Amino acid sequence: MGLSSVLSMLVFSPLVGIVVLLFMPKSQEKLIKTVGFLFTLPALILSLAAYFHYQAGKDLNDFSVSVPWIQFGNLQDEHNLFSVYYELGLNGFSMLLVVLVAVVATLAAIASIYIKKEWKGFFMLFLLLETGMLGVFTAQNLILFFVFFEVTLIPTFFLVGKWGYFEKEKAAYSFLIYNGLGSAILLIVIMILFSKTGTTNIDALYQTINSPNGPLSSDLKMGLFIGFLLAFGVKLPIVPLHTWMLRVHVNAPIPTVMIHSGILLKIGAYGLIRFGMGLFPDQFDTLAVLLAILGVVNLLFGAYLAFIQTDFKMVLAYSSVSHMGIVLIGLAAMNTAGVQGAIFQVVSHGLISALLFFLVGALYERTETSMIGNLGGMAKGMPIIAGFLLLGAVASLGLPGMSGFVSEFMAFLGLFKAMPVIAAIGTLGIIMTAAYLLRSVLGMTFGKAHRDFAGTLDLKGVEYVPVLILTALIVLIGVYPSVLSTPLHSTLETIMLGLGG
Amino acid sequence: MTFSGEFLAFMILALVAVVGGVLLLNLRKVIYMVVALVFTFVSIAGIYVLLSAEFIAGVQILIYSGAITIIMLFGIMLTHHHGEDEAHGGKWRKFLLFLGVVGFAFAVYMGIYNLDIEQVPTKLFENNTMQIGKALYTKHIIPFEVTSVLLLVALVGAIVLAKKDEKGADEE
Amino acid sequence: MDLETLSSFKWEIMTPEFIIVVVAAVLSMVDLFMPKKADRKILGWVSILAVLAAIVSLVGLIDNGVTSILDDTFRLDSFAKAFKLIILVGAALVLFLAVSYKPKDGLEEYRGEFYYLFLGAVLGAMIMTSSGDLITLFVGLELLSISSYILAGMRKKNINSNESAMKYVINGGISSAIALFGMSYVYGLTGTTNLLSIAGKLHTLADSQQAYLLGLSFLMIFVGLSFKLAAAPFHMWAPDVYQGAPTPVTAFLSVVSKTAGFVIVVRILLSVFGFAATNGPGSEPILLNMQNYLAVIAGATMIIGNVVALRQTNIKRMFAYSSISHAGYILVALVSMNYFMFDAIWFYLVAYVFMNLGAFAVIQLIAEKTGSENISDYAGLYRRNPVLAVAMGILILSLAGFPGTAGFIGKLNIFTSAFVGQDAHYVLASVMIATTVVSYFYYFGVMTQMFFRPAADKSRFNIPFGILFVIFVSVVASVWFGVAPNAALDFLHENFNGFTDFLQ
Amino acid sequence: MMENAWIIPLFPLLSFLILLLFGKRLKEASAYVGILLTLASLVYSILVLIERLDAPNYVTKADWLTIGDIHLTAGFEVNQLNALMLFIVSLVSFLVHTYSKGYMHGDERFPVFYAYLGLFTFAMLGLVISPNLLQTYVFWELVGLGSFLLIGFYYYKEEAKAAAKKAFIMTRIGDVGLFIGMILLFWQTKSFEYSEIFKAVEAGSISQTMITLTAILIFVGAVGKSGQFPLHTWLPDAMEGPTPVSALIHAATMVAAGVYLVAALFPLFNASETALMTVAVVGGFTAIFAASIGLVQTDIKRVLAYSTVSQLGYMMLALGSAGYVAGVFHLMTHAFFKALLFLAAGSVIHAVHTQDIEEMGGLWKKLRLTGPLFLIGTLAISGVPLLSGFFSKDEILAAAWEGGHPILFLLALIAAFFTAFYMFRLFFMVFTGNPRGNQEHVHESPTSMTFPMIVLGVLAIIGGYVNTPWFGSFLGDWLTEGNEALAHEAEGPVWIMILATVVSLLGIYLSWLIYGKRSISRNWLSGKGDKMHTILLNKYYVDEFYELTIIKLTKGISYLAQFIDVYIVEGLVKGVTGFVQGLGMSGSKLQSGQVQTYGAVAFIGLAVLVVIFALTGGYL
Amino acid sequence: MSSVPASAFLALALILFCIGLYGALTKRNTVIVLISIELMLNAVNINLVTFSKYGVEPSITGQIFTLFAIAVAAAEAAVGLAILFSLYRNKRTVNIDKMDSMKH
Repeated sequence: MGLSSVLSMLVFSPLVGIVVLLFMPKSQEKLIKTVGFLFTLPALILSLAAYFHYQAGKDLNDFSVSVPWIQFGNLQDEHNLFSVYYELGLNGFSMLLVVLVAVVATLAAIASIYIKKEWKGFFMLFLLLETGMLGVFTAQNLILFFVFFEVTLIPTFFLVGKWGYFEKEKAAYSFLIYNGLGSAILLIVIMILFSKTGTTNIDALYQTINSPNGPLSSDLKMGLFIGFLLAFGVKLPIVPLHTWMLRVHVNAPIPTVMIHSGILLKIGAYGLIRFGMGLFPDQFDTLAVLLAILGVVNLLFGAYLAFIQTDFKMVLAYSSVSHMGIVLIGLAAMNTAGVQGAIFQVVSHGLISALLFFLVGALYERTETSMIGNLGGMAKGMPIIAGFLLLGAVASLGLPGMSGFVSEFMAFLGLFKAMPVIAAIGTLGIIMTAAYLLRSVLGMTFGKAHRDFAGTLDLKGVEYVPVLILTALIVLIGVYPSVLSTPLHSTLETIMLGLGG
Repeated sequence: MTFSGEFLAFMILALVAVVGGVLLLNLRKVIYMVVALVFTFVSIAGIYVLLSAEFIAGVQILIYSGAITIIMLFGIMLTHHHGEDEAHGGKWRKFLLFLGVVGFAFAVYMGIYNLDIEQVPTKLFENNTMQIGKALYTKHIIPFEVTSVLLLVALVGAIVLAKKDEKGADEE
Repeated sequence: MDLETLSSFKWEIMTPEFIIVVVAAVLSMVDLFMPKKADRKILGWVSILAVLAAIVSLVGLIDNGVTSILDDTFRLDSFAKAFKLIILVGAALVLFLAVSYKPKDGLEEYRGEFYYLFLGAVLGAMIMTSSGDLITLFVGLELLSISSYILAGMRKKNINSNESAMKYVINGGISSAIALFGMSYVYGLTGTTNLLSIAGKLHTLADSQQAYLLGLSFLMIFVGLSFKLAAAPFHMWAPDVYQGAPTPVTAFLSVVSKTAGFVIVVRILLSVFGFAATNGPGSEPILLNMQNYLAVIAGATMIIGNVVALRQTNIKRMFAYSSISHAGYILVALVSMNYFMFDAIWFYLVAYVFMNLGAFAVIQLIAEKTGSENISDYAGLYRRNPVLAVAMGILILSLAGFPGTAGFIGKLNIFTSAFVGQDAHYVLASVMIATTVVSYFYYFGVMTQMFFRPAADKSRFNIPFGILFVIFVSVVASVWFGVAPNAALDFLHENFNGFTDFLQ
Repeated sequence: MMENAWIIPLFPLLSFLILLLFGKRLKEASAYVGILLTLASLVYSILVLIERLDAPNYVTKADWLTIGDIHLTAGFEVNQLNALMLFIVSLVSFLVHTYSKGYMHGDERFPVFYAYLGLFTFAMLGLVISPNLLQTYVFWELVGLGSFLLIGFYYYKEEAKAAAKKAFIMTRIGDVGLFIGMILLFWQTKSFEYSEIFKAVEAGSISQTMITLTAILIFVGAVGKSGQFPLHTWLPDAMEGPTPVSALIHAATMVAAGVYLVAALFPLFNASETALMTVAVVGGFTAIFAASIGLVQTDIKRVLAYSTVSQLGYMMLALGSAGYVAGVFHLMTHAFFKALLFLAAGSVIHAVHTQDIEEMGGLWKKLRLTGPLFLIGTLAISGVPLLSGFFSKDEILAAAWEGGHPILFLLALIAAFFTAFYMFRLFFMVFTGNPRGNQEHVHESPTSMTFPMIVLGVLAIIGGYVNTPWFGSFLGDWLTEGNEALAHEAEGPVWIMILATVVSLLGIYLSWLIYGKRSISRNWLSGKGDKMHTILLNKYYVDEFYELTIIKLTKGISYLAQFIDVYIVEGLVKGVTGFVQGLGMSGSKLQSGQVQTYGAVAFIGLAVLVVIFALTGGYL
Repeated sequence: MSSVPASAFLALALILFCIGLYGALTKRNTVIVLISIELMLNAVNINLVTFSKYGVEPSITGQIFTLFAIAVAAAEAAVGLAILFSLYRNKRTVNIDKMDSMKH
């Protein structure tokens, strides 16, 4: 039992929770919720331990584990061809995301106080989802990645379809079909890579693909890269592949949407960076302008649509579309600033959207609505929620001192170097972001109260935990971004080396 | 192609067989159709003889012209036979099917019309039955035995399915 | 050839077949002499034991090299062993279903017959796996078919059952005639029915006229045999027959019979056409030349199966279409024709046996409990019996090919084989994956019913042992082969050595 | 002292945090926390200022964010401008904190108000000590946040909500300019540090076009923040906030940040003729534009707001005419007298509970302290000799003249006339004549409110003497010390000073005639130019214009996007699913139950394959 | 050597096969359908027997194959008919068009 078992423990610790829950009586709400929450903690503790391990200057490779898993074909003797390993590992980037997963999952477990029925099933699926997410970011080969990727799909389908709001089944189906298509494309790409090279280990693939006489023609590489782009584009989402995500955001239960918006969308960004950019740097370069344009389109399209929504959840949904545009913008810049900005945005948006959705959930719990028109002037009755809502909004619109700014700034910094004109158009998004967020948040909190908020309670008790932790993290990253940039340093260097710059 | 007795025989047999088939398609009364087909079966037996397969020819007469035709006739008798087989509807299906059949026939005919196989003299007609028997009981003993199982299964199955159930089932 | 020569053959390699045939014969006798009212369940258990014994003896034979009897009319090579194993396991599971089968107008007094007819069908399938002779293969095929016709019609009082048997027999007859027509040309152009000799002779085929005819016969044989696979264009019987047949028979048809179909298709196509030169000796073999045709058929099968399944309300019909589409997936592996093909087909069939039989176990149970076969009967199953619902959920996930289940690994294998090599089948694989996504619609439709909808009837119920056993085995196997696929793959690699003895 | 100057912004931050956490319990005692902590800032600022008078600049920095091999730093700098600004900001902030104790008395969100004030002061102080553009931008935005929060302090008022939103978004439009300019500059110089940028500009390593472009973009940021045309409309609306806020943010400090930014980056602007010209033109135009609107407004705070806009335009004009010292000087004096005017106006509003000057009048007798102080402010802003505004305004006019912009000079002169006119109009209407509204309970404000006014009043009088043509230009010398590029001292001809005096006196006289003596009918002007009056009353319809163009356009694009989303994107999806469903439907229709159809399909399938095989030649 | 070429026999078989097929797929009486299938199998048999004599390598195997085919065909016919009886008992028709209680 060296450090190499830590990652497995980290990834599969939520599954233990599932087993424990299996033997719990169905009706013990408090107990189930507590147990569900408790089993998100091991992952949190271990991921933080890994973070500090790294910050202490030690090697993340200590955690790597690699065990033979699947052997395709009968070729055991020849250089491990067509053999797939169970291999987990961390680098700076994935470690940050693992920490993010653990944090958001724990907080979402707290947010599960709003779940009203069938807690047992809920938490079992929830923990399964957490395992999937942790696995996605630790997997060291594409097939294992895909396995975990799909493992996130099923619980989410059920979490949305069973515990969601009005159009939950439709939302769940949209989610399933779009993501099914995305993962289908992903699977094709992975399997082509596997079949052509005999391996799916990310490092080995990089070596093989980018060696001068690699097995893939450049056309095929371009095709595969576009495949990745489509697959992760659904997840991110890139306009016009985004409509599923709106429904999920509106209809999913609060803990799920926290995770969904906070983590699951980020898998798309992670994939694009790790695999799209990591494996196909040249192709990425060729399409960089397209990506930048897509990013700007995302940014503006989301922002303009968010500007006229009447449901705050829809505003947040389109806002996610818009913010993911910044990720694309950063990536398209193909320089350190841009990529680091994109990664920052991934983390930052994860925290901010988790915060905002939690607050929406808290609001919905009290008022049974998230329509902006119905909520006008709620600051009167619920000043604290209103305050945090405002804080979330300004964080989201990229106010300095909070994480959103740092990422937005770096992404644009990068893109202005690479493609100043596109970047300049993109800055319109900064204005629009402010416009739609203020319009909606002020619409809800400020102004004349449309109804009596006297009886409604403000934030209380355990609800403070997620709000305060998320706020603290958002501000921490905004004020002291080195917490993120230091671990990213070597990962970024590797990526930049691949990009040839 | 020389005009020989064998050729004449073939022509006649083939003509009868085809006419029987065509009648099957065009006659209206079910019984007639079966009878038409008997001609076909018999002429096929004749073809077998031309092909020096006397044993098979005998089997053909016994099984097809005899057994199968008879049980089919029984089948017709036992079931409600209005005896008419007028086709209506499914015109498109028929048309497409006809096209398909013609196309298929054309394509296969392309393959066989000048199939150039060097003829090797054979001794099949010598002790034809013995040759068959020998082959059947040595080399093909396994399929032979499997066939016996098959026939047994068919027998039991036919009984099970065709048997009138004793209790309650006799609604007639 | 005298008796001595006959007895000099290694007949022991036929032990599994002998066990089945002897038990079938004994059962028919016992059934005859058993009192009419006596419960025939015991016969079912005996059949199960027979199949299990056959499995054991087969496993005992696994270390034998290629052994053939009588000029390959029976041959036991790796291919035969590997696939016979699947067939026997599938048959055993189906028998477990059968002993628990008691619907409204069910088998009634024909239970005894059911078991030995069933064993007959299994025998046919086994013969199909291990023969290198067209005649034997054909006879085995017909044994399986005719037994299946009867089994499908065994619910005599049930008009759907009658009708399904009728449709089955008519389509089956036509299909065998077509396949046989094709085979007759193969025989004609080689003068033998032994597959290896055929392969040897066609290897040096130089006459283009004959090659053309062989090409035609390839299509005829394939289309004829695709009846057994329920692959396009010979797929349309499947939904009707599956719906009408007794559920264990449906399960048998969709799993064992289909497996046998693949076995015979692979055996004949590969050995007859795998080396048949298209254009003089050494030129591209017909099989490779025909890849595009096969690909079209595979694509059509997947599309039809998945797309039409969307509109079904009857669960058995839905699974019929689903099983059509699975045949299409396996055909993709067949089309690829490379090193990974055997692995892919074998593993997928293994996965398919478990996931599909498990699903049919649930279907049978629910159909008995509710008296109908509508998908809406599954509403609220999670409330009524959570374990059953979760089990069904896992099996459906496996059918849909989600990771963590055997179905996923099966698909990976197929993709690997589709993409390996120079002429990768990108389009076909894309069709496969796209239709897989389409399949989510109907698979998750069942999920929706089970987990999201309220139950009309809230009563809980117990699961009979046979069904429980099948579900348990299926779920465990589906998950086990999904999580640790090497359990099956290593077994395959170690014992069957890449099927290199296929043409020895 | 100087090396610890970073602590100055932290006092108000501490105040903010304390009040955020404990404000509810402290209630009105919160005021003391705020006042004491800002006093600490003030004291420290004064010490720093004194130290800086003869010590060299002090800069320090540390890594803040590493991007590959780029190290972005954070730190602080004390130079002349910074030190002066530190003093001004902390002074006004302290005074406003004190003033608010009386003004906000009784408000249920009293602690929140002080917390926001703390946040704003922190940001503003942080802004002025930033040594680099990025940090400036950070605080620049935070200042905006503080302003936004305080404008929207009366959140339950729809107007306040709208004003807050408008303020934030309009300044953000400007901020984006700054953002782009900053980043473009960065890629030119690989640094955000002011010193590095200036070095690069001096060394000529940046192309002229790029200098002009970045300077103008940065100026756009200043335009937004300082309420210059065309981004000025938020500032008058911002008067929805509590009056002390208007004094602090929208008169003395934040709005002057734009001017400060241009001043801080003056070497950059100075390197581009076009950029300077742009600044000057925008400033000059804004000055007269806003002043003309101020002529007819009736809301006391709005008049002051337009006056602020106009005065800021003045400062821009000064900077644009290379009058660095003039601009900064006016920034300082303006901070004093405009804060004074706002606080006095607040005192008036506090007394009469209305902002409409039509409902005031005759308050001179009742507000014995406020009245004279307001008069001091009015005199100062009108440029009456010997008060602070006189000197700074004179400097600006001189700069404009010297800069060779006669038209701008003329504009400035007219603006000065307008200023004198509308300020005295305001004074006369509020303090002289007969009471027009209900003034029963009018009383002088408490000491906490009058004390700051007195301090500012004194400064408004004497503030100008640090830089006069008569007693030496101490401020100018000090500011330009060590940086000759800035030393563009405007020694204007004497006639300018006389002309300016005459113009403002004329304005005052005219105003007296109309509003004081009433020898000219009030309707004389409005009657003459009826249309003009309406246009001015409606602020040249700028808001309406924006409503019709930009907002409509934005909404239009939004609805277009929604159309695309709903009909095209979703429609495509529906089309695909519909196609699949249709395929399924036809497939299932073909499945007619007819066994012969099944066979036929199978055989036709075979036939098609076979025929294709035959037609494509097979192997023949 | 025979004066009748092998292709003539093969053509005959082809014609009969097609007739049988067409009959099996168009006739409405189920008995006729079954018998048409027999005709198709007969056509196959002609092929086999022809090849047994005129094939590339003439052998008795073709005839053996034919025998098996006949046996199987007979069994199939019997089972088919039995199924028809059992269906007829429930449905009272032998009209193949009426067998559509399961569709779509």
